[in-house]
Amino acid sequence: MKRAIGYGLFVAVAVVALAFLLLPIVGIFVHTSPGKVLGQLSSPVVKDAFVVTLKTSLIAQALIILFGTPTAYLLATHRFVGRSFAITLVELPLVLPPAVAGLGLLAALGREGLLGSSLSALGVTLPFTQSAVTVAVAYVASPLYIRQAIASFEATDPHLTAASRTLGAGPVRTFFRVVVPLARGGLIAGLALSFARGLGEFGATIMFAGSLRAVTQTLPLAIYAEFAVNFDTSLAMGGVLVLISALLLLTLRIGLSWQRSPSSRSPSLFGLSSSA
Amino acid sequence: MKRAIGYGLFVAVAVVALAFLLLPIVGIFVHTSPGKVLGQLSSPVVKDAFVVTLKTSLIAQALIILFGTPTAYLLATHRFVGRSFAITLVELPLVLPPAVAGLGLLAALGREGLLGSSLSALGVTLPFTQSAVTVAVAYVASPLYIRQAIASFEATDPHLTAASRTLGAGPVRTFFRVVVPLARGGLIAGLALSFARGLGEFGATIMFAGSLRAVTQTLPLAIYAEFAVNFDTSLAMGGVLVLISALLLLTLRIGLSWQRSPSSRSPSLFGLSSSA
Amino acid sequence: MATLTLEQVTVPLRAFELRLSLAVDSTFALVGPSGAGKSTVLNAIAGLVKPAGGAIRCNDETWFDAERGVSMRPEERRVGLVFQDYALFPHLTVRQNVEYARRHAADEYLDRFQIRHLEHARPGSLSGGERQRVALARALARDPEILLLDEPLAALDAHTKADVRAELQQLLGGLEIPTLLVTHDFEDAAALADRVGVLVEGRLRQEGAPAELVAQPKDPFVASFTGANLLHGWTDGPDGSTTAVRLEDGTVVATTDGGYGAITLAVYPWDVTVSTHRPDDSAMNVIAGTITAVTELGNRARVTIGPISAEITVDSLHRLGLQPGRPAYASFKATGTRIVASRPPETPS
Amino acid sequence: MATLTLEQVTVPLRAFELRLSLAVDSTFALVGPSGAGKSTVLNAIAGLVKPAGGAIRCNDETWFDAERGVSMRPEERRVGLVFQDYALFPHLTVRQNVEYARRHAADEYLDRFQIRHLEHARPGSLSGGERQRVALARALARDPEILLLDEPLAALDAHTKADVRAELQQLLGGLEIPTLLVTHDFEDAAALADRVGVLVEGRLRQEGAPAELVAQPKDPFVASFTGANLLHGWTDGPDGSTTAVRLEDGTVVATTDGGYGAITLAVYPWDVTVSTHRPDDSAMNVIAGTITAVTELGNRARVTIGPISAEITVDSLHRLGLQPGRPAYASFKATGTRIVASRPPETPS
Amino acid sequence: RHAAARSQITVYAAASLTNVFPTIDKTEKYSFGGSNTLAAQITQGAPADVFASANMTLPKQLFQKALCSKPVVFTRNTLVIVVPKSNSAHIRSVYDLTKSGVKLDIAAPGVPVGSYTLQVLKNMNLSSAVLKNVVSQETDVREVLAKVALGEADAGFVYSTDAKTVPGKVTVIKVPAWAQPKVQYGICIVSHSDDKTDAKAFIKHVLSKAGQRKLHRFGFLARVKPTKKN
Ligand SMILES: Nc1ncnc2c1ncn2[C@@H]1O[C@H](COP(=O)(O)OP(=O)(O)OP(=O)(O)O)[C@@H](O)[C@H]1O
Ligand SMILES: Nc1ncnc2c1ncn2[C@@H]1O[C@H](COP(=O)(O)OP(=O)(O)OP(=O)(O)O)[C@@H](O)[C@H]1O
Ligand SMILES: [Mg+2]
Ligand SMILES: [Mg+2]
Repeated sequence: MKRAIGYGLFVAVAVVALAFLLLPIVGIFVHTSPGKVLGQLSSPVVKDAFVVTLKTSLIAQALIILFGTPTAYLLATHRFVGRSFAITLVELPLVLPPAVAGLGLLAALGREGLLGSSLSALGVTLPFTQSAVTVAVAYVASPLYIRQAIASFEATDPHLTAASRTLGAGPVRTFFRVVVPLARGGLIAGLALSFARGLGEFGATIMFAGSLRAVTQTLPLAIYAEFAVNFDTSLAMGGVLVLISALLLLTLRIGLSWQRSPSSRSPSLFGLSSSA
Repeated sequence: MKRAIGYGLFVAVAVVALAFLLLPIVGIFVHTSPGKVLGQLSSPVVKDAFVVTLKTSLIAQALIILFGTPTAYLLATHRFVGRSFAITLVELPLVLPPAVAGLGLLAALGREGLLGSSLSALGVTLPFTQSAVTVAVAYVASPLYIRQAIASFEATDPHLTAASRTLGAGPVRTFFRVVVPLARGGLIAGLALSFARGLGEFGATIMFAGSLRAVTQTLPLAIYAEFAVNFDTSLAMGGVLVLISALLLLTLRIGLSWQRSPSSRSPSLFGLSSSA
Repeated sequence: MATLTLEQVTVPLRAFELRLSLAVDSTFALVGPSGAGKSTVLNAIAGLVKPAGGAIRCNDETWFDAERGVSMRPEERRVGLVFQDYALFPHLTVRQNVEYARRHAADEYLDRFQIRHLEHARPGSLSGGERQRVALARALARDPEILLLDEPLAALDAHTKADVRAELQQLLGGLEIPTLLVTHDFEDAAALADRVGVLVEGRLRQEGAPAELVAQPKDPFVASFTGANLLHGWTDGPDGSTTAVRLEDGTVVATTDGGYGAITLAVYPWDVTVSTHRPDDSAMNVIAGTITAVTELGNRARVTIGPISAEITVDSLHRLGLQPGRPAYASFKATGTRIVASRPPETPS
Repeated sequence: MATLTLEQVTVPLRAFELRLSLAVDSTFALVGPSGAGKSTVLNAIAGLVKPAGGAIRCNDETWFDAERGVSMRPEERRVGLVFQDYALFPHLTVRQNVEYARRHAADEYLDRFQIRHLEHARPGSLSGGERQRVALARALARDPEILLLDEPLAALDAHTKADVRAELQQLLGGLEIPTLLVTHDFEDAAALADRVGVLVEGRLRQEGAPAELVAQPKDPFVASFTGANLLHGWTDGPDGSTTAVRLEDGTVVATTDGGYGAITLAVYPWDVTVSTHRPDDSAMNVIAGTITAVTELGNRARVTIGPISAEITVDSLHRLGLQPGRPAYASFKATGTRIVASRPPETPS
Repeated sequence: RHAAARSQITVYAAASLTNVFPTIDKTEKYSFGGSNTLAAQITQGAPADVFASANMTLPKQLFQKALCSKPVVFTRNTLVIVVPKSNSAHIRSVYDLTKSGVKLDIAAPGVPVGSYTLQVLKNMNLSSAVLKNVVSQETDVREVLAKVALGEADAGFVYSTDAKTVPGKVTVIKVPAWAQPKVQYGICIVSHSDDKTDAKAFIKHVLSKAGQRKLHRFGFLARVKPTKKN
């Protein structure tokens, strides 16, 4: 039947798409052999890089949450002149080739940058420190969190915030007691993406923070450095990164879907197209 | 009052966040002067790179729409074993440092890659061709579109698809006549992000496609090549990229919000927090 | 006219199982509380939900048969399903909605449902009644063999509901296809359908003409659904032609129905009279209490005294000076009561 | 008891402007069709919408005054607002919802509203009636000076609505704070409130006790809202004690009200009788036509004949054998009619 | 100062020195990367003490901006052609690179190895004949090597020291000595270093016999005493 063919085409296209996305990852593992990948887990360079990556990523994500959440909330709930510009601004770090972003960060926060003298007056030098890694990661990864947070905040029922206000809670208490708990699922999903992006960050980091083992050398930088020595090892390290990130994303996803399931929509209509 | 302070803090935090996101871009423009940026627009290298970028990006986004949309739809509407894995798979390209992604693509689709012999049997060699740029961009940018598409499809009212079915439309007609038009806003937003990400793509492209002027050299590759020669010129080219992307994102956003406004939620409750 | 039959259609739901046999050949209303499985029945018929067992046939065509492994897809079954929220396509105009099924020229239906003047409007800008007309037109333009209406009046405000109900009543009278409608309002069911079935937790409790259900409710649920007061009490069994029932507050009332043990009596408000002095008539059952609520509407008023509501005229209300807080007596005849549930006492074993 | 006053409160809305003066000191119901601005009034009082002009005062405290530039924030106004969809916090338990305002220990309210046993449940698993009780408890635990109820009964199904309405009736009677409730159902308004205001397109059309509105509707809208039939016609003016009105179908009816030009007559269904032969009584207005709909409920039946509905007993219905399609006569006295609108003819200039 | 009390210095060194420098002095902190990137970072104030570049141009530029001391040549390298082990394009010498259809990968002209490549071809008068076969101009010599090692490119110009890092994957084809460019590695002390003594000591160590021996073992050529002209 014509319709069955149409539907089959859908499935076929999806299979091709997923296969395409899977292939490079399989490629990495086949090229290096899973054994080598696991072997890398115990290499001291990888360990150092992993510690740096984790530390800077966690701080960067904390900063993203801390600063990104209120920003997203204000952008989601207010209509003001220039709102479109502000949202575009939030998205721009995604567009910039990371190396250019790194140069931009240098131009802004470097010694000779816009704020360089102000910063050094305060005794702060950012570039080429571990803080610089954090800043680079935060800059590059933030759009993914903020975008998703804006969407989640826009989707929270305005009646609930209104109810909170009439019950005597000010905007801040309302935000923490009502808005954030309700948007939680979306915020965590956004954070997962932003975290993932941060883990893989390379270009901005090498420009703004350099690559110094145990100080600023994150896993992607270590992979790059190793690439100059032995690119089989570097591919194996890439495999490590894939493993860690996939595990992280999966854990988040499964944890979330498990929590969300009770309130999820009735499965009856979802089941519909699969039975067809 | 305590509450007013809390709210003010919110605004302050948001201002800091937006300033942080704005700074590197201002940095780029200040460092090079807007005049230089505009001057770059007429440089033949930039022109060539721009043509390559635009051509490959457009094809890549077309492919992403073509393959990503059905994939997202199936992932959004079906609950099956391994769905979490499939969604994680869709997100992984975001995690991979782009250079590793490029190596993965080589390992998968290169001459000596997993599918290399099959491809060359078909007379296809990907690396070093413009098609390779397209593939690299599609690989790296697709998660942003597919994720957003999944979210949009999940949000379409299942009653409307059910209604379409009982009115005699099969799943495919339902998809095109009901699901896609309803998810349109979300799909376009996702495409904007994915397009933006594709414009800035560097690492995967240089690995998988190389960099040859007027063939595979995109704007970010040209910027990088110029970086080795003249730091300032390369920053100016970065400014060009920022300008183009920002213009593109803004156009999309304003176009969309203009179309969406009639069906948007009542502004009364939105106005609430701003009046507080 | 065509016939739709459901034979032991079984759908496992979250808290219970829906299991239902039904034959629809004119206008049938399925009433029941929220969550009873009413929408699930319609979805099963339309093919949107796949039952675990049973069969669904329409005019000798088998739409679903678990044993024979038949399950036609929704688009292959000729049903006209009108959703509770109407499910109009918001991105299409009224005309495009009606034309969606591509079976008939839209014009006929636009005219018939008097929505021609709205043909270029989008559903978002229509009133509830207009939306319903569009949804009906769209469903009928699909040329269905059976019409399914899910809560056709629930989305309307009271003001338009009366009009739309009257409209719908006329329309259903003129249709030549069987109609199965779902509602949680017995009054609407009675207004629109020839036969009514009461569905509770997936099972059909009682089926019959609306008047039958009012006259002979089989259980307390059906009784309260049709508007009766329910009185819970205890009896030692019939004594002559009547049965004496001791209510929870100690009052003893008589009923002409027979029963034994813990029982529930149904009394309709219009069979209850109210007075400010205890009536002398010994044939009457009397419940004394304080008036807790008085609602006037038009020339009628509803007065609630303890466990029972009475419907009286506004004239009587004013004449007797009935007001919340005042003591009053509600009285009703033994013949006006019906035992709708009885559970014999457990014999110690 | 406290008093809430609205003085020329003005809110520009999409299609019209809301402008309203109101004093609430007991229980006041604002009724009106969907989109009339009812919720906007409540939102303005609660501080969720900022009016463009006017003033809102509660017990000498000024909550809003456009001229003096006063506008207290929602959290500073002591209002208990119960939203139409109840707006319970889905992520908090019943107890946490009730404790949200942190003014009073939740226990008192959990007990008073009989929701103690639900204290650990989340709103998602509650029935409509339970949700409403939680919403009320939450609003009252905030210790408000005024209670605002937005469509307190609209989210309920017919089955539970009667119970909840009775409950609410008792509750409002016992409260010591003024209550403003909003509904689109006149019957609910009459049941719950002492005074009713009819709001249409942002303006108060009429205000008074429910019975007053039924007895003396000021315009066709109020009349139809209170349940009257509306008959449109034309008259040359009163002739003696009555006015002859020629209806659209040519029938001439008499009314004891006076008017001139195009007029609208209101006739309540309970003032209309039905017969199968033209009544002889010349004092009666008679409309002849075909029965288009018959709805039975309990011992009453509603019969629609052409433009008019009559409410008669089921006994009469059966006795007369009234059925859709049969010819019948609807008759009503001249004193049973009210002219609710009249527009004098335009004089050519 | 005692050697024991010596503090760790930070050495910014060209990627091709990744393997050898830690064998010369394993106590220091190293940051290896493209010479261009490192130079840019030093310009931006990166906390480097020593800069070891894969050419002389970059350190000279820094010197002119007073960002580092006058650079000295500390080693030399040679350019070679690498082809995949399979060598499906049958390349045996530089001259085979002119065959049509050969996929030649080189570094971009802005990268040191890229400009050396162009110089070799110019020296051999093969510029136009060979450059028509260029399929890509990489931003880093490692990318050239990777693509040859993975068999994607048929040939590429890299440093001989690079070729040694992928043993068994590529075959090295020598470029005639007469055509070799002067591949000189320059080293200098970064001006804003706050440990110039140790930086000087490190450079001395690299220039010492022991240091030069280590470099030689990894395929680097002995430094030639810089001419007075430089
Ligand atoms: N696919 C499903 N799987 C399990 N349970 C379901 C499914 N769909 C619905 N239910 C549950 O089955 C019950 C019946 O749902 P249904 O929608 O048929 O009720 P309803 O009678 O139409 O109620 P309402 O009047 O509220 O519309 C509900 O308790 C619902 O939660
Ligand atoms: N902030 C606003 N700006 C402009 N128009 C608005 C705004 N909020 C609501 N409206 C419009 O004002 C009108 C009144 O809205 P409101 O919600 O007060 O009506 P309502 O009487 O409560 O109706 P319902 O019974 O449907 O709840 C509607 O037509 C609505 O579209
Ligand atoms: Mg339902
Ligand atoms: Mg409202």
